[in-house]
Amino acid sequence: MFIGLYNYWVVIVLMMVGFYIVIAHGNLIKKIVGLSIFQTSVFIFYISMAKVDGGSAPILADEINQYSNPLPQVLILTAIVVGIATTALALALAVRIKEAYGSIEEDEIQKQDNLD
Amino acid sequence: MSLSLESMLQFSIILPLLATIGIVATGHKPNLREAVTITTSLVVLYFVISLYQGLQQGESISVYWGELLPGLKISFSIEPLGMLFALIASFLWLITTVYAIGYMRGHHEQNQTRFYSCFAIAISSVMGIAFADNLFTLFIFYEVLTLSTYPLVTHAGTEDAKKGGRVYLGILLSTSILFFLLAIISTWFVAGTLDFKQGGVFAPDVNPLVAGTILVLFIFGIGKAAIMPFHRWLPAAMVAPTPVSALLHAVAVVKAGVFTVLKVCVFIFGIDLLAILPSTQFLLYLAGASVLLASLVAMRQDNLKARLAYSTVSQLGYITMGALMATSAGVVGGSMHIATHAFGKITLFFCAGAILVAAHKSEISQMRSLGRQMPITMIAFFIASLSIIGLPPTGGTWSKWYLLMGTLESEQFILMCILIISSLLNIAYLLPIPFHAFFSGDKSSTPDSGIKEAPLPSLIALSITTVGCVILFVYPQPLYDLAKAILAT
Amino acid sequence: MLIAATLAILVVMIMAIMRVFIGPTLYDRVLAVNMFGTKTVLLISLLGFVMGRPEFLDIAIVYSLINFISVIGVLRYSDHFIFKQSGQSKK
Amino acid sequence: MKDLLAVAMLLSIYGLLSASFFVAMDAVDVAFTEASVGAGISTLLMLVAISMTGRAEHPSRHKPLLALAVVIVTGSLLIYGTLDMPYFGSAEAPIHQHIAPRYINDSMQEIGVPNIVTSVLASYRAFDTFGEVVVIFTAGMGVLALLSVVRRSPVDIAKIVLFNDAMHERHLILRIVTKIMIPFILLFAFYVQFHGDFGPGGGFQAGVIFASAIFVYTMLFGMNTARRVINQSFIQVLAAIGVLLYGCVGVVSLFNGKKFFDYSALAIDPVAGQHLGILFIELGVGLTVASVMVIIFFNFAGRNETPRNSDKQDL
Amino acid sequence: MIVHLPILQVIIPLMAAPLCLLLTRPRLAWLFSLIASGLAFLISGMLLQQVMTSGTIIYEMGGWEAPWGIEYRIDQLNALLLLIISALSTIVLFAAETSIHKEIPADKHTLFYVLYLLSLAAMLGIVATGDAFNVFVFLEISSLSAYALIALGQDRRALWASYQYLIMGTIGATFILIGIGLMYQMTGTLNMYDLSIRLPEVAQTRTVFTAFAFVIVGICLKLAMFPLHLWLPNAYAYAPSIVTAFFAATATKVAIYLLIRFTFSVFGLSFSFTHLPLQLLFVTLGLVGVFVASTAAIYQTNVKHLFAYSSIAQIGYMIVGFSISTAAGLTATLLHLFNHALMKGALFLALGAVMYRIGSTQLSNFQGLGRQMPVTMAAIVIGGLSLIGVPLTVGFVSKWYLVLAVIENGWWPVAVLILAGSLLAIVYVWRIVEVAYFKPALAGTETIQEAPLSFLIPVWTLVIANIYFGIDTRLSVQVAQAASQSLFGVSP
Amino acid sequence: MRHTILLSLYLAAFWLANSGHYSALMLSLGVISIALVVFIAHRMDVIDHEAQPLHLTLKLPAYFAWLIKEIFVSNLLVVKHIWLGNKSISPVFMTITASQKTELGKVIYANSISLTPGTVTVNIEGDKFLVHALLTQSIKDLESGDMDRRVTQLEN
Amino acid sequence: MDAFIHISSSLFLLIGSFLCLSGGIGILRFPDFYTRMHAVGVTETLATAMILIGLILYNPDFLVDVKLVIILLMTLFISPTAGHALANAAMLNDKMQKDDNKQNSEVKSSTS
Repeated sequence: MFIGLYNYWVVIVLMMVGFYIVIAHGNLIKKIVGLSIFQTSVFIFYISMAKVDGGSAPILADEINQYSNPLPQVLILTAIVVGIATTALALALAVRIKEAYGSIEEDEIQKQDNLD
Repeated sequence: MSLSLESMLQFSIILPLLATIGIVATGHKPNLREAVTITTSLVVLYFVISLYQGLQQGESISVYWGELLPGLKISFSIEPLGMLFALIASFLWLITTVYAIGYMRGHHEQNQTRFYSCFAIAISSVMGIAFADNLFTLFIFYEVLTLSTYPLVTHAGTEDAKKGGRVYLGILLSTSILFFLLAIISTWFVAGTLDFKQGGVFAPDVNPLVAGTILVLFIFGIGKAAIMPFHRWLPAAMVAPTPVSALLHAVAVVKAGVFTVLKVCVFIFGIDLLAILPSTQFLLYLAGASVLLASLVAMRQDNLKARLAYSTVSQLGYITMGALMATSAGVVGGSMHIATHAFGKITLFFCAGAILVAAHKSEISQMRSLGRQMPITMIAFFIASLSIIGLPPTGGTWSKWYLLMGTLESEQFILMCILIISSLLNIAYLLPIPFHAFFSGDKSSTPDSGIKEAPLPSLIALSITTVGCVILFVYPQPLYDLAKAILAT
Repeated sequence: MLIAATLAILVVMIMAIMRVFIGPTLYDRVLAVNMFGTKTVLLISLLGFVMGRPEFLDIAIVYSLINFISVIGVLRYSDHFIFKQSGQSKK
Repeated sequence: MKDLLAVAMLLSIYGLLSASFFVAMDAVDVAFTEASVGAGISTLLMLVAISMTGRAEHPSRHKPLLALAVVIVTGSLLIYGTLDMPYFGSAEAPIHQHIAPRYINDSMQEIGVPNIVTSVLASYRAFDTFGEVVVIFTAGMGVLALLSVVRRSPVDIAKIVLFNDAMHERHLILRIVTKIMIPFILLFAFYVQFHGDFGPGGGFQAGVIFASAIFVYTMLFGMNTARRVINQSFIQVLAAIGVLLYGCVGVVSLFNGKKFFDYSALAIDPVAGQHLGILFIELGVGLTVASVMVIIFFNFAGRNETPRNSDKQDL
Repeated sequence: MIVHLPILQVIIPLMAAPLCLLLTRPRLAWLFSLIASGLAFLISGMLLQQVMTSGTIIYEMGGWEAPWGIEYRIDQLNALLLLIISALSTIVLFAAETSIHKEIPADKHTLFYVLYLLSLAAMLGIVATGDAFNVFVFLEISSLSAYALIALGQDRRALWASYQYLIMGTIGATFILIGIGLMYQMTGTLNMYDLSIRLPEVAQTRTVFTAFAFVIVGICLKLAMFPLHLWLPNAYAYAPSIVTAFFAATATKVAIYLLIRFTFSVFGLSFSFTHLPLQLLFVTLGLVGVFVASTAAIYQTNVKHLFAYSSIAQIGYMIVGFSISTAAGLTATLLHLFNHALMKGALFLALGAVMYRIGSTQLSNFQGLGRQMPVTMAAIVIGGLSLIGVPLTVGFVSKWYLVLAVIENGWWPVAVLILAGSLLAIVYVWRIVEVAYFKPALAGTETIQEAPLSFLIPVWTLVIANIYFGIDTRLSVQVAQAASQSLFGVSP
Repeated sequence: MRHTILLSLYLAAFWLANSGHYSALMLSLGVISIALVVFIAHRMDVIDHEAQPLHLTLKLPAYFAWLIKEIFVSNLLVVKHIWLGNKSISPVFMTITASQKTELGKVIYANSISLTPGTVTVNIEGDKFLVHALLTQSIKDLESGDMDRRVTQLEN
Repeated sequence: MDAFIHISSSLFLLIGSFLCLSGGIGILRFPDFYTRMHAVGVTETLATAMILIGLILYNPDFLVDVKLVIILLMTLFISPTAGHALANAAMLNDKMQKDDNKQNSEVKSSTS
């Protein structure tokens, strides 16, 4: 569908959007969203590596002799799980932080911490 | 006893450590505790004297404990300079302990157990320094000495004491880590060995710039030698009780410093190499400046202990100068001065302490007419002052003489002038104290003050050291022989 | 024809995303997401055919399930806000 | 976007989109997972969390210039890095030349499973997958450690606020439709579990689908009902058993004198052994994933119903 | 079973974790984890011995040979790290039962042990594996369990610290993932050994350069190398004491290991240090880190914070040693790795004891502790001396080697700066000593007693190790030298 | 019990239709799975006449046919109005009354309303349905009760 | 026969696409939430059905067809339910806002 490296660049832009959200936003939930986008973009990046022109999904079938690379897919399966695990834990933390501080804004939490 | 000399050497280091345990264990019974201390110091003195005799008979004694890092041994041996130092230290430990018993009890000090145990550790490390066979061993004990004396300096636990302790530890540890350790590592790197060797360890063709830098690092790094500008710790440590000051000034710390300087100059660089290094000159003048400046500062101090402290800084400058002059007379003078200054200064401090305990006076201006109440103390003070100044009939005469000879030998006339001027300054700041004590002040105030002499142990101690000062004048031969032997072996 | 249909679906998906961004209410967004989800189901089915491996329709089934679940989720937890708010207002 | 719910919606769309992309890139297994996880579970969790933390974002005051700079530098570096990369889809790229050919050509003889992804996942790189299971187990334990609430007294339970209770009374349509659907979703999960060898799917996806059936049930009928159906401590045990099952397959091969995870030790015929091993470890994966997902969800939702007035700080 | 040692090393604590969950009685769980950790320690000792005598051990998972399957590849470096981690974990765990009693609610004790075991297993897994992607997976296990463990701290700031760590850690891990992806794309392999063979062919490409940058930055985030250290102090300060002791002693070590592994083994020395101005960068960052962190440590009012900053400073030393990129420098780093684990383990464990008795680690609460808890305070003092680098402690040994390596390379100013850094250590250590020994005890603290034996035994085990390895350095130096030489011998 | 058996049959059909692999292993796994699902469903208490409306089975096809026709027609209507634009529509809320007795019947009715584009059931309270319509015309058609009647017939 | 099936499948797909597009335009064009819902209804019922039927005709493989049918049934089953649920929630929300549009900070900021 795309030619050359162009699609990698799209992925990189997506990645950077996620990355930006993580480091620039002060809301804890939004940071987690950013993290999620960041990670998912990396997954896309891996999966694009695996694609072979004219290839097919790596599930063996007759009359097909060109398959895409299964290895990155395996890796990303694992990575997705890691991603959801991280998200779950981060959300749990955010919930606890809300309970403890009454806020999920970075600067307000920071302010409260500086007080004690 | 049938102990071999080797084991005696080891025991003289280990015994004080073991004594620490005994002291802690008997901490709640002061008499027993002090008995332990005195017994140990007697035994150690016995060992050291036996070792001295062994050395006299030409036996070579060395002990090897192990290798810390590959090539870095912990080992000990005996040579004249170390012997000299060990003799002074072990003897004065005994005296100081006796004195301390009187002082500490008279002054109702807290934490006496901590005091005695740290004191014992300090002595142990002094022995280690004295007998160290290489720079590395020396360095280890040097650091232990610093750390073990820290609690002594901050003994009082007051804000002042803590501040003093901070300066003390700060300067000593930082110079030793920053410069001394660096110098050691550099030496190890350049020369490949750290063993003390007659004539030095550096190859003759060593780059003079590198060796010169290392020398500067050494002299700066040995903060215990109190060369300006790294002398601040000494006055700061004045907050400590008097026996501690005695320990710092006479027995252990500063002596360890100048001893190390001498060791490094003679056995790491060797006086031949030292003479041609470009930085030697610079350091000599630094030491000279240190001598003069400290004397001048001392004149302006009203606190007796502070004045004595600056006096020490100045006297240490002599020894460093002697070492750096790179002549045999200089080395002999320097090493003899270790001994004579030790006796002189310890007496002075004992006196200061005695005055403090008996009359509760620490400022010089308050000491007028004390001579009548405390005649023995004040006479001792007078004699010790003479020794520091370098006048007969005291031991100080000889060491000053050899130092002057050294300046002549190396044709350092400026330094000679410095020596003479500073001796005059010594007179100016030391002698007025006993003079005023005996001959001035209003006589009316004397009857009601009720001041008596210091407690007996203190008095005994200071008498012994005063006698020591005189004996060193009358009978300097053993001392001279030892000093002379340093370069000979 | 398959490709044309795929493209059409893609266009509709873009429209849905636009609606998600425009809003204005949460429910508009949820609606658009829901629609997006069903369109994804179609897209996946079509893609399978376009690429000649139509046997992977399980994915599409999962999609429609997930879609359902997330709508219920939104409902459940937006209810939450409504109630929380009413609870506040009644105090 | 200041409304976090809307952000969560967008994230869900992103998940769906990337999953479609994965299908286009031939990565059906990944698409399967991403669909259920990216669009499903993580959105759901996010919703629950937002329901507890509030949905409005306050305007932030700090300047994002530094962040922007960091992002631009990172992005430029990455783009710079792509310049020497093999072109997209090129079959000559090193990744298609070095290791993958063996997987594609020989896995059928060596393992006997048509889905190459499954054979790589479950046999060649079984240890990675074991790590994956442990990751999810760890997350479950972490959430448990963070959110689990000490058992409350009946008085406290009575105080639980209304909105956390069942909603099936009010939502007639939802109730009936869900009741009809749940058994099929469950069975579909089992189907995915056991057909991972032949098509996309496997333990992980199955676990997620299974768990989502429970989620729907919980959301509709309320936590208290769900707790009656699924015992909390039992599900924790199940999670542990899943991991252990996976690990034990490896240990059994150890005791048979083979290397860890060498399934050929499990049966006389190596290929059959491989097949059996994959079956078991997929089961372990499914068990752990399903139970951990349920644990996570229960703890989030259960936290929600903590009585509002008391014990907020100290837990 | 001897051939299976590499896998048993990891799998025993890993499998013990879910088993531990099944034991509901906390005391039982503790005993069980102690046994598991002890077994791991035993195995790591055997592994080290095996490696030292017969060289690298290779263990192929599932019987699939290396680039296709995952392999464990244990050489001297890994073996040393394995030993450090499992040993420290066992010692620290010994005190856990007493410590968490006061710091963690009772119903979470079992979970604590589960997470602890997971964390331990994951660290062992990171170190043992020879596969780049497997590193990522285990890195995540260790990170996730770390986040949870840190968040178990009593203070609410523990939560915030954990969250920040999570964000930073995940960014770091994702960077590593990107880096691994790029490497994989250029070489087609994930096995580290295979990578080291295939990377030189494509070493000149921009992609490999980028891969390198991402991997290194990612690791440095995990490593808390200055200036990426911001997450560390709070995380260490508010975590439960046991967790702090365990992580301070091991977690950063693992990151250092990764750094060494990737730069020296995978990318190779010539790539890492000749094409790039990396040496200069690392030396500068390392030294600046030493100074900034030490200075920050001086101004802390919480002792845990203080030692956390000190950890960052110590990491700076390791980075300097690493950046010399000679066998001597690496030896110094490895030695310091080992030694720092001993010091920080002892210090933080002792702090745990203080926490147990007085419930706080604020410096102001240390007043008079020298008299009330003499044995514990003595341990802190000795640990502090070791941190400064006083002779006869391990700190001296590593500093000696570090300075020697720096001088060997002709970097005199660096040597001076390294030593100057120790001076700052004196200042912050001495602040504690002064407060503890020379200030009167606070009113109302007369009842404070010495810490229980379950603390004192592990603390003093570590303290004695501090002194023992400061005097008898044969073992540590020999292993460190063997490891660094093997790295320099193997790497192309 | 009837419902359980029926559910098992449905599930079996579902499995067989999906599976495509009819080896002994797979079939036995299928049996086990179904058993498990039925067990869980039982625990969840979701097996009853609401969920398994077997009594409707016979009548449903006819209804569906009619419904599909309705869907078709209303779709075209809505599409027409989409293209005609906003002016052509006349959105309205209206409450209508449903005559079904069972809840299941109401659900079928409500869903049928929603399924035909142009009208959506918004709320159910008792037998009052709140319906939103795109066109007033559509609501008229609903009120005429054709659909209501058919669903009620289904019920009986 | 083949040609006929092929053409009819194409036809179904075409109609489906057209309906889909119409729905898409509707969701953008209609003025408020409830009306948009109807537009979505179009895409989810007939459009989906058309496309899926087109696909069924396109592919003769039994297993695939069965799955397509399942998808179709599920869509028809779920979409009205979801639509109803959404509408219900929106209505409740509206009602709530009317009840108290004084101090409802949270929801308002998000919906405005």
